[in-house]
Amino acid sequence: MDTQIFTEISLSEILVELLLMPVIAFLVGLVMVLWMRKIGARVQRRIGPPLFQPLYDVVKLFGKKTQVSHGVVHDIGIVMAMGGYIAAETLLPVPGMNGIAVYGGIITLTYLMMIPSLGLALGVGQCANPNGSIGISRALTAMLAYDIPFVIIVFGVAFHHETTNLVEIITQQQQAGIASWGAVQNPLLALAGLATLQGMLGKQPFEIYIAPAEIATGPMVEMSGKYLGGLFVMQAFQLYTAAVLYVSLFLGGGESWFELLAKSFVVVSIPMMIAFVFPRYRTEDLVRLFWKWPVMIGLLGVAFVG
Amino acid sequence: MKYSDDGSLLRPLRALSFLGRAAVTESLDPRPAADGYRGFHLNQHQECIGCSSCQKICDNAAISMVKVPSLPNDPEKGIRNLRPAIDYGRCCWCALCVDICPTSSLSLSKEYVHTCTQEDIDSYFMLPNEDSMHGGSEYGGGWEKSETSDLLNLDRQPMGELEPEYRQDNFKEIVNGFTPQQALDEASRCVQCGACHDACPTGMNAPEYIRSIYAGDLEQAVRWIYQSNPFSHVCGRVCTHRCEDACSIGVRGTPLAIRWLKRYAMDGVAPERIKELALEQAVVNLLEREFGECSAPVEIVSADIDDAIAVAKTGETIAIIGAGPAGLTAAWDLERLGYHTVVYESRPAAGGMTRYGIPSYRLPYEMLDRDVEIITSSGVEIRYGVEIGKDITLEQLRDQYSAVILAIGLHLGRSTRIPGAEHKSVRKAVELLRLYSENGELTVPRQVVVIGGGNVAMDIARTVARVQRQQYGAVDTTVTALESQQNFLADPEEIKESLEEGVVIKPARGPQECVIKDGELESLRSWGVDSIFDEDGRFAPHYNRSDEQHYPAQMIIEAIGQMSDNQLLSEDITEELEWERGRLKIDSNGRTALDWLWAAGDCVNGPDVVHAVADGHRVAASINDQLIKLRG
Amino acid sequence: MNLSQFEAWLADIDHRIAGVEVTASNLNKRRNRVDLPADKLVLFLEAVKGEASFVHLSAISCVDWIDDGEFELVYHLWSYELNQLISAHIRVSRDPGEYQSIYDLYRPAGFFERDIHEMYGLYFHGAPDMEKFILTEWNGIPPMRKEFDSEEFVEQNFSWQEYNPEWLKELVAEGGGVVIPCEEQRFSRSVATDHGIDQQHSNWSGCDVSSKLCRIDSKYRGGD
Amino acid sequence: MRAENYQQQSHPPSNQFELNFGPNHPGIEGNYALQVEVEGDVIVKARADGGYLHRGFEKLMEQRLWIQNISLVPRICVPDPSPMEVCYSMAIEEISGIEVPERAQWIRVLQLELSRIAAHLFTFGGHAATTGMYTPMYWGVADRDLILDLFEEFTGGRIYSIYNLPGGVRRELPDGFLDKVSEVIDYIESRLPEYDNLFFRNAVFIKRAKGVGVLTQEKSLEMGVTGPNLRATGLAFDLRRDDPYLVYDKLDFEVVVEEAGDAWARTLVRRQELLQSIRIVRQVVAALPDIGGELRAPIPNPLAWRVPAGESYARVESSKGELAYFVVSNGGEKPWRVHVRGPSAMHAVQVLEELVTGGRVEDVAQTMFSLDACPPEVDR
Amino acid sequence: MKEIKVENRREGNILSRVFDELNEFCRARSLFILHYCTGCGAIELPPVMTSRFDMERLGVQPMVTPRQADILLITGYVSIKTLKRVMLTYEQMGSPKYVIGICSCTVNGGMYWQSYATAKKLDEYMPVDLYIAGCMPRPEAIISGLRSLIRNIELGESNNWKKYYENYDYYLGNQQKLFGDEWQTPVDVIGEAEHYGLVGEGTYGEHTEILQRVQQPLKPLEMRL
Repeated sequence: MDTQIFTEISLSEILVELLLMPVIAFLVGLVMVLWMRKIGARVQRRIGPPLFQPLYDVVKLFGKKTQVSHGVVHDIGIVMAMGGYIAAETLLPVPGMNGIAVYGGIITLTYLMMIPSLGLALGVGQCANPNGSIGISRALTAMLAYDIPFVIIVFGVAFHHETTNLVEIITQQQQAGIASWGAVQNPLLALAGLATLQGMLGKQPFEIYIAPAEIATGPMVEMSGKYLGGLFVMQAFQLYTAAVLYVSLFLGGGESWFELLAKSFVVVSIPMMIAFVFPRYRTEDLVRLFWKWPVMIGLLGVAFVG
Repeated sequence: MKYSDDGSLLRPLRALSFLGRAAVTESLDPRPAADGYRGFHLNQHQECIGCSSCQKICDNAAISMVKVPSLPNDPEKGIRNLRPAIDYGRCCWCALCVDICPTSSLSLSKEYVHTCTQEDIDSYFMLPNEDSMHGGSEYGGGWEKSETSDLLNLDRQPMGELEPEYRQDNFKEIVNGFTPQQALDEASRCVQCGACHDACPTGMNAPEYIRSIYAGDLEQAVRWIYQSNPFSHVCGRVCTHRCEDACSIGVRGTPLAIRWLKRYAMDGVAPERIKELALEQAVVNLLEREFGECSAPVEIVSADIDDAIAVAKTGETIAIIGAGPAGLTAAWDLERLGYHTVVYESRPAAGGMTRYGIPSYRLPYEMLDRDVEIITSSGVEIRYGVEIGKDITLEQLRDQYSAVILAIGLHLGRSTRIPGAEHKSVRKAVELLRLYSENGELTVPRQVVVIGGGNVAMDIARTVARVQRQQYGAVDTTVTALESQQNFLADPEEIKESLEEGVVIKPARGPQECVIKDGELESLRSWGVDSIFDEDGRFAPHYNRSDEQHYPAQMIIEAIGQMSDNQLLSEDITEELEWERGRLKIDSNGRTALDWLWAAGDCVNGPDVVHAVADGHRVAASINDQLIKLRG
Repeated sequence: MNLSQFEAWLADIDHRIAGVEVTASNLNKRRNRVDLPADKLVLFLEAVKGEASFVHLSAISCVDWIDDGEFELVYHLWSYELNQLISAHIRVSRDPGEYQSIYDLYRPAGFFERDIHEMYGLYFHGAPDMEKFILTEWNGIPPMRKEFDSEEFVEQNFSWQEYNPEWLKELVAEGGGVVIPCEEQRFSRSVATDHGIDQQHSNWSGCDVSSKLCRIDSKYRGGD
Repeated sequence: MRAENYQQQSHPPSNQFELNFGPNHPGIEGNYALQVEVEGDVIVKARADGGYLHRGFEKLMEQRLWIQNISLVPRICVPDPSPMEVCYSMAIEEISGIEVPERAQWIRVLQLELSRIAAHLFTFGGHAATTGMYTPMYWGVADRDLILDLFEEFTGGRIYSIYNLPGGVRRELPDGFLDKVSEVIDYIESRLPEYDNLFFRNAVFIKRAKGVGVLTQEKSLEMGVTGPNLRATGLAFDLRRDDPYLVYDKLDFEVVVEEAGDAWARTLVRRQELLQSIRIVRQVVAALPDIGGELRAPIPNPLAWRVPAGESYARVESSKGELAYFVVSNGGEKPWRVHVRGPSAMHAVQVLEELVTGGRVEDVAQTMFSLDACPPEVDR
Repeated sequence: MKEIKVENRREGNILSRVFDELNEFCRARSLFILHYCTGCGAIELPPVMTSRFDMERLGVQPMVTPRQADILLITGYVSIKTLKRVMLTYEQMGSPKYVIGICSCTVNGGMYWQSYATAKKLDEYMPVDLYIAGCMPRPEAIISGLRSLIRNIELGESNNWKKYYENYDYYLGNQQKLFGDEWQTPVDVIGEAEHYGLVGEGTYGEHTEILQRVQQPLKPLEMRL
């Protein structure tokens, strides 16, 4: 089946898809950022930003006249942060476009999703700001914390569908409507996934590495201009990637763009809403929490799969 | 809620219900502020008097006083064309300026938005007026002074007076003067605006001496007082207190009793000490003129000082005719300027109208004597009983002295010239007052009518009433005046006290005839007055003939004005001088058309003691300038 | 110790520590003023803390009596049991300006003594930390000392906005303009102290009103 | 690199950092700084650095007339300015023996308690924000704004009331004002359950706040800590009750106490005090219509006012603790000395340094906010 | 170790002009305020940020570090000690940057005009783009101020940040007067001015000479992870 798909799609189409997928992801991601800020505003009983605010922010940041770089590694770090996600987008199948998802598979995707954090760590380390250093060490710790349940979940899903091909996983879920969704088939895995999603997005209560009140937004402390803009873009990608991945793994992906986006927004709303009503855990609480509940639930889920 | 409570992970999610609830956000446009809001300033320019109290209370030095030439400037009414301009780079919107404002012209508006760029920073400096900061008036008034927030004490300390039963049959001084506490409280009401200084003809340093009184330093107050007025004992009692008319506190309340405060200061220091202070002041002034500014108080007794004084003396001598306030002030000033002065006085005592025109219940002679004593001890020589024109002529004076000052006062009363006014029982007020103070007694009949509504009329009426009470045990004195009750010329206190003492006052009565029957005065016939002035403001009384009244009297006293006795001038001089409506014409410095003759005091200004003092200063300065010019 | 015992105790204290004077406030029954010689303070505080439960040092205030050449230190002590306040007053010479710390007795003294040191230059021996806290960037004399003139310092080191708005230009063209500048009412140091009146601390009007007004309009100036 | 808040780090082999909390730092209340040395996540040394908000108030007050200082003093503590003017006025009243009319005293109580409610609402928000939860801050500040609206209405200013003068208050309450007060108070009380759900019963928050910055009662007494921080260690002491001023002795309220002395206990105390304040405001609203009379005892012309020589130590329970003014007059037109004893001066310097040391980086901000330190009060 | 990259505006090129227009349009709508409470006016900022007056409607949001911020909001008086930090902060902010002085104190010393501890005129030390009057300004006034700043930016009228480079000597002189001649910041302002092509007549002068004489060379940052 894999080879079939490959033969049906020409190289030029793939190139177009490779270009389109990140662009769409970026745009949808910006809307998600807006969505998040709007949710926050509603919960906080206010109106919130105008519709194009995320776009304005990004354009403004890239258009700043002063761009303070702390060296090549700093630049590379940001490029890695964005690039990791851009690459990830091409591995995330969406309606009508599969990109190179077929070749990459879920494992590659998982790896790619770690690159931004590492890139960030590189870049931030170069800034030599203690707040940034603390922030990034916390971020890496947090990554370590949520990546274990994440890997378990990915493993569980792959085990369940007996493939690491995301396209295949989606297709399998779409066969029998809701009943074939991962969330129905493996509710425990889906639950653990939700918790992991919260951590992956770095939202409260797992926001310790940003922590403005403690370490002045941690990794972002020295970022300015297009570097900060890069992080904003990364955030947009991150939201999109996390949401679409979850939809693909547990909610049957999307047969149409509408379906996909609707599901994605629902998914992404959950961590967003939680984020605005909780404070953050300490690092050790976070690690303990992640290694306890999502891991246990995930393992249980895997066991059930088995 | 307990400490042991571990909370819940689900409860916080209830806050998500706000996703479906309305926001509490206000619109982007500024909301209207509350009614008492302290926004940008408003100032009613027509009400503001430029007293700068706002500037003084401002703890941020945010207020500058700006002169606006187009606005009225009337020092006599205490109105300056100064207006506060606010620096919003300093202001803290505490509204203390509003609460202290004596006129209530300042208030704060509800407007609160002002933004500007660096280029427009000048817009932070504002001259508030009736409109809000950015023009228009849609914002409306915010914080205004309320009764509670008013920081000023608007009520004057009550002045103790002898009760009518204790004063109506004698000539004891009526006013008690302030107690120390009262003086302190009264002085504390002052906002130090200086309107009194501007209004006072002599430029009295009233704010400063009030401040000194408040500081408890009466000697310093006396020093301040003596800088501009050698007739301070007199002025502390009978000054016409223009200052009080101008006082900013008087806009909404009763003005400070500046005159009584001066009196308090003068009475509070022993006469010998006052003399020392005054003479010290005089010497300081003298030496300052010669040697430049002296900072330390000068010890008069020092021998060096005597030498210095001798150097400072010019050696020139000036003659002054009339030892009244104007003449003696001029003499005092000229002494301080290094001249010798000789004062010719036809009467046996100095003081002029203050002695012979003011009853001693208002001004005890002792106080006048103190002033005169200080002046004479500065070196002024007074020759009593010398009548110009008779004992010595003006021409002789001209030849003997460097300059001559004519300060002869207004010792002749004007007549109404109504039918019967020539009768011997129709007398002039000034004449009777003089008689009384010269002899200490007066013969009055049982019924007396006074024509006139000014302070002189009140003085004579009250004097007569006292004498009547002494002689007959009952008062029957009636004052008839043209003016209606509201426009009475005399001071309200005078009227009040007159009534208390039994004087009857008939306002709005126009005298028509002194009715004479059998050669004896019988009564005054009068008509009611509808109006005194015509439409152009000229004196043209309009009478109501149907309202005719007869006031029985064996003596009628005319108190409608005075004039000076120009008999002493020789005919040649009279011709050389310029005249205006019977008064000597002088320039703004008091000089007459003759280059050796100056005129000062009531004879050129009309009756007013403080004006006379001011005149004395002016004339002295003018003579000094002239003589310096002559000396080269 | 109850309140009446405390009163007796306080009344008796001068027998035990020489030179202590106790004055009860007639306005507030919870205030007690105590004056004592500087060298007896620690003795007194030990007694008052140990025997009378005044464990709370509310504040140490320093007052600069420059004319006497002395600093007054006021130790405000509160007892949670008696609900009474004792203000213990001592005087220390301004020169050289030293005293001993009471940090061992009351730890809040650490802050107050540090504060007094940087604001008044009064050194406390035995205090744990006499480093600057607030005025780390200040090199002048301790600013709270009375001889330090803040306004003069400001005049020398800062400038003010020179506003010249349109309306003011128009007024100047008409012959008006700023007549009494805002600072003039307040920069009161230059007021002549002639004839011995001390106006340094008397700022009712700030300056000689009449002489200033003369400048505004000399027409109404009298003959002085 | 040079310059203060960007010191070049000489990196030792251990994982020791030097961190600057402030002055420009979101985890610092106001403009204040805390230099901490961190080993890993644990703070080994902390040093407070103030003076960023120093304006020389005490010097300024010696240069201004007695009454002019009224507009100056509220600035000393921005989040809770009303106690400042009341306390300063009380000190002057005591020296000069002015009797404040009863109505004015009740209105002052109203002002003080409204200010306390506003300050506490503000503090909750700040405290929540230090733990990463911003919604209570958004709510709290918005609800506090309603009280500021009340202030605007009766004092003319939102933040700085400048409503007191020695001798009383400046203005009569506007018509219908007490109804509005009741309305706002009712609203805020009705909001409290929502705050509880979101914040005070939030498991994550409680987990964060418990055991953080523990002050024992012994320690508090030793360090001179007052106010809610002291009450959170189990000592029921409140100046309103134990050194009564104004008409607090006629009012019915409880002194709230918690035992644990940590950040959570301190917040709880404030939460309960908010209710007590609401209770007091209700009593004032009920009582005020029946209390007539003057609003202000007469004082001399402020331009010339000389407060008689003397001194007084006036104390007020502010939302942060014991606020005291030591005012000395030498009989002049200006105060000879005004010493402001801000409650924060105690817990924002020595106590904060001690509590933070040994704690974690992530708890620094929380500790400071839970102590409710007010830097301008320290710096003056 | 510090590089500054500047996109110089190429006049005439339509594409770059369109890009600049877009840039300005977005810049006016996305303003990050530095979260720094320099003075008491900061107490009115929480209401502006939070629900009641919600400045996010204008695209304005608080940021915690100077590098990320566009607006430096000086909320009232700046004590001399704070002013040093403010200067550091200001110089670290990326251009284009805007300074808003709110409250009276930033204009002419305000309440604290007599105080030895506070700076009196903010514009002596850094160019100010907008002032908002009040002591302190109400949230609505701040919102109005932000709106007028947004308008000015959109119209291209708010370019005062360039003044700092063009008149660096003046600003530095005033700073030296307060902080002493040894005063220096980590930011090489002259280098930046040269880089931006904003060297004006006032960039160099006696004060920059002092700076160059006493200046310690910048040390490179160490990388550390």
